[in-house]
Amino acid sequence: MRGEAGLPPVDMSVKVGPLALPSPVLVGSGTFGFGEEYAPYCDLARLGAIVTKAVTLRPREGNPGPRIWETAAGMLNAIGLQNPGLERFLAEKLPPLVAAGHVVIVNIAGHDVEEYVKLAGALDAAKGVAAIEVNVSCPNVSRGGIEFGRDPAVLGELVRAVRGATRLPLIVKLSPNVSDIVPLAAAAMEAGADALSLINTLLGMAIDARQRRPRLANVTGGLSGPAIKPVALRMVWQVWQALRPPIIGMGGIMTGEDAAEFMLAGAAAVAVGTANFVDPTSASRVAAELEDFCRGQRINHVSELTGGLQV
Amino acid sequence: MRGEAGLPPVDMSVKVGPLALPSPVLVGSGTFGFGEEYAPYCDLARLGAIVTKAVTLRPREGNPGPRIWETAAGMLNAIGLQNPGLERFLAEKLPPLVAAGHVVIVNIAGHDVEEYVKLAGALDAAKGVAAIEVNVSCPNVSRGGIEFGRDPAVLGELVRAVRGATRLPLIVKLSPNVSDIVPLAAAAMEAGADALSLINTLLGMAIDARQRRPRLANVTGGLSGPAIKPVALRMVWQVWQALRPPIIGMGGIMTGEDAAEFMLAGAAAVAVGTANFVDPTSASRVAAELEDFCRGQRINHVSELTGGLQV
Amino acid sequence: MPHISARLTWNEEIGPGHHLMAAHAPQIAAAARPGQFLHVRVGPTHDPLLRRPFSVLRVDEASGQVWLLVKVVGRGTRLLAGMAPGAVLDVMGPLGCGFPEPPPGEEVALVAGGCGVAPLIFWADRIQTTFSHIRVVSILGAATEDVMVCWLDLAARSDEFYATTEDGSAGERGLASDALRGLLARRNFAAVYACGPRGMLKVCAELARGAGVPCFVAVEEAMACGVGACLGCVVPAAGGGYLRVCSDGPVFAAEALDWEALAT
Amino acid sequence: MPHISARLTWNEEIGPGHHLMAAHAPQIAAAARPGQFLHVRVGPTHDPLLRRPFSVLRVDEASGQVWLLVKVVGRGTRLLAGMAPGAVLDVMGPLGCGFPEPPPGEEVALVAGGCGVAPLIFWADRIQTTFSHIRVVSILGAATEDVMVCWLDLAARSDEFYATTEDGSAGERGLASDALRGLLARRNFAAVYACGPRGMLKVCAELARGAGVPCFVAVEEAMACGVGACLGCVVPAAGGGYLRVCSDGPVFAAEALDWEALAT
Ligand SMILES: Cc1cc2nc3c(=O)[nH]c(=O)nc-3n(C[C@H](O)[C@H](O)[C@H](O)COP(=O)(O)OP(=O)(O)OC[C@H]3O[C@@H](n4cnc5c(N)ncnc54)[C@H](O)[C@@H]3O)c2cc1C
Ligand SMILES: Cc1cc2nc3c(=O)[nH]c(=O)nc-3n(C[C@H](O)[C@H](O)[C@H](O)COP(=O)(O)OP(=O)(O)OC[C@H]3O[C@@H](n4cnc5c(N)ncnc54)[C@H](O)[C@@H]3O)c2cc1C
Ligand SMILES: Cc1cc2nc3c(=O)[nH]c(=O)nc-3n(C[C@H](O)[C@H](O)[C@H](O)COP(=O)(O)O)c2cc1C
Ligand SMILES: Cc1cc2nc3c(=O)[nH]c(=O)nc-3n(C[C@H](O)[C@H](O)[C@H](O)COP(=O)(O)O)c2cc1C
Ligand code: FES
Ligand code: FES
Repeated sequence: MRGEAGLPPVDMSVKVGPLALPSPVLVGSGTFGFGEEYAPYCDLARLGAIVTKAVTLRPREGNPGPRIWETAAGMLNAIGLQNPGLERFLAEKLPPLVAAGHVVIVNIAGHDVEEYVKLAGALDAAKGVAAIEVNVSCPNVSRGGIEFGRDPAVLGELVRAVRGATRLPLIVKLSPNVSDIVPLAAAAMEAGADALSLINTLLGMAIDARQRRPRLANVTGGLSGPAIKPVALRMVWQVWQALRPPIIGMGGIMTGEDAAEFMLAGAAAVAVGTANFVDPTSASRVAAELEDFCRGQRINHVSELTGGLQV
Repeated sequence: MRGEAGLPPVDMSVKVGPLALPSPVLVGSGTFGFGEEYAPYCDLARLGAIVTKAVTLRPREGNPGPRIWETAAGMLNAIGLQNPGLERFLAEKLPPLVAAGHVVIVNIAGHDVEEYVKLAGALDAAKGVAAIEVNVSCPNVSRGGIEFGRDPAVLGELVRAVRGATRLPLIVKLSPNVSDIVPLAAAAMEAGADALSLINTLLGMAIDARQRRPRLANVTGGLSGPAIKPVALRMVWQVWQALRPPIIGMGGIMTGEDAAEFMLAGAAAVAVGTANFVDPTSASRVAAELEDFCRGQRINHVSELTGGLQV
Repeated sequence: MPHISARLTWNEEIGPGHHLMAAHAPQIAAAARPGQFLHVRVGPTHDPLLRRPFSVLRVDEASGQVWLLVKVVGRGTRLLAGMAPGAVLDVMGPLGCGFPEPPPGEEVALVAGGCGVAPLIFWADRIQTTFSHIRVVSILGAATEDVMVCWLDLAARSDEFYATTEDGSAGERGLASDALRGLLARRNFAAVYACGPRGMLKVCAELARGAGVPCFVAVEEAMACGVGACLGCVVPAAGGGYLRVCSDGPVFAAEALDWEALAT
Repeated sequence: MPHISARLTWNEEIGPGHHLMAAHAPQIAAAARPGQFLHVRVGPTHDPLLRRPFSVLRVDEASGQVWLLVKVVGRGTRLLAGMAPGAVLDVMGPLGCGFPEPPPGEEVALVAGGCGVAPLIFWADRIQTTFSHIRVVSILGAATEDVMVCWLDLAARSDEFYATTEDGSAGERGLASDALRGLLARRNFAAVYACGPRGMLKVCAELARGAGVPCFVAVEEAMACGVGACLGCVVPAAGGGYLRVCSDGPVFAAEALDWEALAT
């Protein structure tokens, strides 16, 4: 239906807190590398922003393999934050993205508050970073983020510290592995977050019954993909109902209609993650399909969808 | 491979705490009615026990429709504990099951501790109840079990009270919608539970983007099926690692090999839930496949699988 | 209510997105009654997970064939409609209760909306063979002519046949329920049997009640088990509480349902 | 590295559970180099979710066809092997790096285990056409004769061909690596190229190192993206850290890998 005669164009620009984006469709951290791998397949110009793989202060090797395993309508991953580290990120990965004109959101992860603060400070000083996404939920590194994301007080402390280190828009990416997501969302917002990303992966596990061994060398891993969409939608809706914060929704988005569902539940923008692996054109396709969806529904501005669920 | 010449028979009997069962394969509460509907399809004699739909003190109408919605490799349900109530259960539903010689585990749910205690007391006095499964996690009834299952202290209080009301084996069925399942498992066991059922459904949601309405009249519902298997396996394994309690594992079991995976992760028995809807022979088929699996792996007693994962 | 593998023998697109399909399933062909449904797996993997219910359109006991009408509305029906003859279907059925025997009287009205025509073809056929003293007056409503499928099958089994389309492209312009209204005013039906969208069913139920004629409706609701175990497929009952479409229905006496609650 | 829809033109079970398949994909046929792979969707729904990687066995630039050898090991390969000619495949590729050019010398050894024969057929073909001064000495190992598939395709493109089976049902009794051991003792290969199970690759790498011959191995690991973005498909690198099979490989110089860590 795109370009159908007589129908007005859809305004796809959105605001996620202080962050103005040309499109509500982003990519999920860790599912799009640093952008370069998908450039041959996906029209990056259609994306609201490119969210990088988690960057840590020092380079990380990541976990041994096997690191991934397919599950029913989903996949487990235990990459273990493999990344070249802050220095090489700033020198090698960031400049080409900025030069190409992309909005770049940098996902960061650390072992302790100090590391997060250093990362945020360095990115604040760098050229071309549009926002920082704080990963407080990566379930794969034993001393990693997961504790931050499970306790409102601990989370608040972290976010307050990072907030003090940067004037960039601050997005906090929450873990879904909690009893109640709302107090964590509230703690992050009160501590100065500008927006929330919901959700990171669910902690899961797979077993090779014949070998009697876990499928992942790390034993457990993060579950993503269509399998988790119902949980992700529920959390976005719960947080939206309680707090009305700016939300970037994600978890199993495969189509433009999936994206619309997240926006109706309360998301201001969405991210396409695992879908990129299934169809390398996913991110731009979802953006195009969302635009078509709006056109079909006589919606002039995509942001009208946000929180539009009738309950 | 069943009945392959020269291979010894597999002993399928298991003990789940004090409960001796002829087979480790049960059915998930609420997915098998009160047994009668599946009798034409499924060889009930192959099952370790029939776990009933939740019984409440008074009859419950349940939630308005739509009550179910299919999701990727899963389904949402918000049945809302529809059941005929304790009295009619004892008069009409229990006797035929007992007469047919089945091991019957009765799943109970209540609004408050007192209701659970009354239910447990009445079942203790009834003939033919093999065990009670306490549902502390049904996410569908606003004043229902969910609070019990989220706080170790509250859960402990409930289990202690129910423990005082019956000498029957007591199984506590935990909710997966928690930050850490281990303290809840520990609280239930310390309060006198004989075994744990893991897991109930994950809280989820689905949206009709075109109508801008939730797919379920209840807005949210419980996610079950293959989609949640990785989460369920992980929780069984975490609880087994920490406490080594008798566990009935469930969540997306579709095949005998799935059942073996749960047992390797630590389950003494398993329950087949959503699979019954997909294939009405599932429960007995899973039992047969599990037996075949054991035979193929040269396992003489199925309980050798329990906790056999090599990490 | 067997659970069987049935080989697909026919798959023909008889209107845009409407497929007439047949499967070789002698047990089902022998057992099925009009109004009952089959519960069909639409793919070999865990996605889509659940079965899909379809009314029996017709059986051919001699050849052991069962016919279905499948309208493509989502991914399950798309997968099913894409299967080629020779493919093996995993089918449960026949399930549910069928249409109740016609009460004493001379003629009955059958009102079909869209795909709702399927069970009424089977019912018209059965009335003609088993209750041959009863005249069948059928109404088939569709949005437009090109999605008015199987009308000939219904007409051939009816003593009188009326068609309506919303745009007037075939038959009378209007709704099937408009045609029923007209007929009820002039005729004395022993019963009205209706299958179609809920809005249509509600109007039919109201009209029949107004005319003092017993009315039976075949209702649709999303299903999981199909056998009454999961309590997923309920519709509100007149006296309060809920009825299961799969096993208390799919055919209900109109007065058994709470139409107020159902419509929302 | 296009992402295209390719029509399946051939699907033949050439051994138990082994399917020779061809698809019409002129861009891929023109671009593919030996050792590269295609990343293929095996179903239209969300289950199975991820693509499956398969080596290019052969291309026919004239007809625009690409050939694959698919061994059924799980549900993805079962679905793929069940597709009929005419079906449309969603394919990414060619992906990854291919085999590196042979170093100066007179002959090279190609060692294939089971399905590992696929990329080596393509490589043998390319060596014969592009590096025609080099003699190709091939070894194909399989468990038994009936799963020794495509041996003729490899033999026809080799100057010398040896077969081994574990049970001696065809060729020499033993492993492909046993045959390589014998040849390395007598001959002076410019390089060894190996594709097959990890255990076999490890032995080949050790033997080649012992003989001072460069060795290149094509490695398998479960993949998600196939393009280097997800970091899911890694193998341990010799100097520490990890290499991506999909984009740093699937062909690696044996000395680039940490065989100690890989074998576990
Ligand atoms: C008793 C009965 C008889 C039926 N007879 C016919 C028939 O003869 N011909 C025909 O074309 N259709 C019939 N239907 C409707 C048919 O079952 C649905 O159109 C079909 O399930 C839609 O599946 P989908 O995956 O294409 O749609 P989706 O919308 O993708 O389905 C999503 C989920 O909703 C359920 N669902 C969606 N629409 C309906 C519906 N109208 N009724 C029940 N479940 C629904 C699906 O089963 C599935 O679980 C009947 C339904 C019932 C209950
Ligand atoms: C570069 C490369 C080239 C390959 N070439 C061929 C070939 O020419 N012919 C052939 O038959 N097979 C080949 N394979 C192996 C083939 O990809 C797997 O057999 C296939 O993915 C198994 O899928 P499944 O669903 O049937 O098995 P399942 O075991 O059900 O798969 C489960 C998951 O594990 C992955 N997986 C399982 N085994 C392997 C494996 N050996 N390698 C990679 N992923 C695996 C699957 O992709 C899937 O994600 C190749 C693998 C790689 C990495
Ligand atoms: C392979 C992989 C790697 C990921 N790496 C990161 C990461 O580095 N930082 C982060 O915050 N989230 C990471 N995620 C989580 C995704 O960004 C996203 O939150 C999650 O996968 C849910 O979305 P999806 O279902 O669309 O994939 C990763 C996910 C996958 C599958
Ligand atoms: C329709 C439906 C109804 C259920 N009703 C109950 C219930 O009454 N009591 C209970 O403890 N669990 C109930 N459950 C949860 C199941 O027993 C089981 O724990 C869960 O579905 C996970 O297993 P599965 O993925 O195999 O279905 C229900 C699940 C479904 C799908
Ligand atoms: S579909 Fe399960 S009760 Fe009707
Ligand atoms: S498969 Fe994603 S990096 Fe190789």
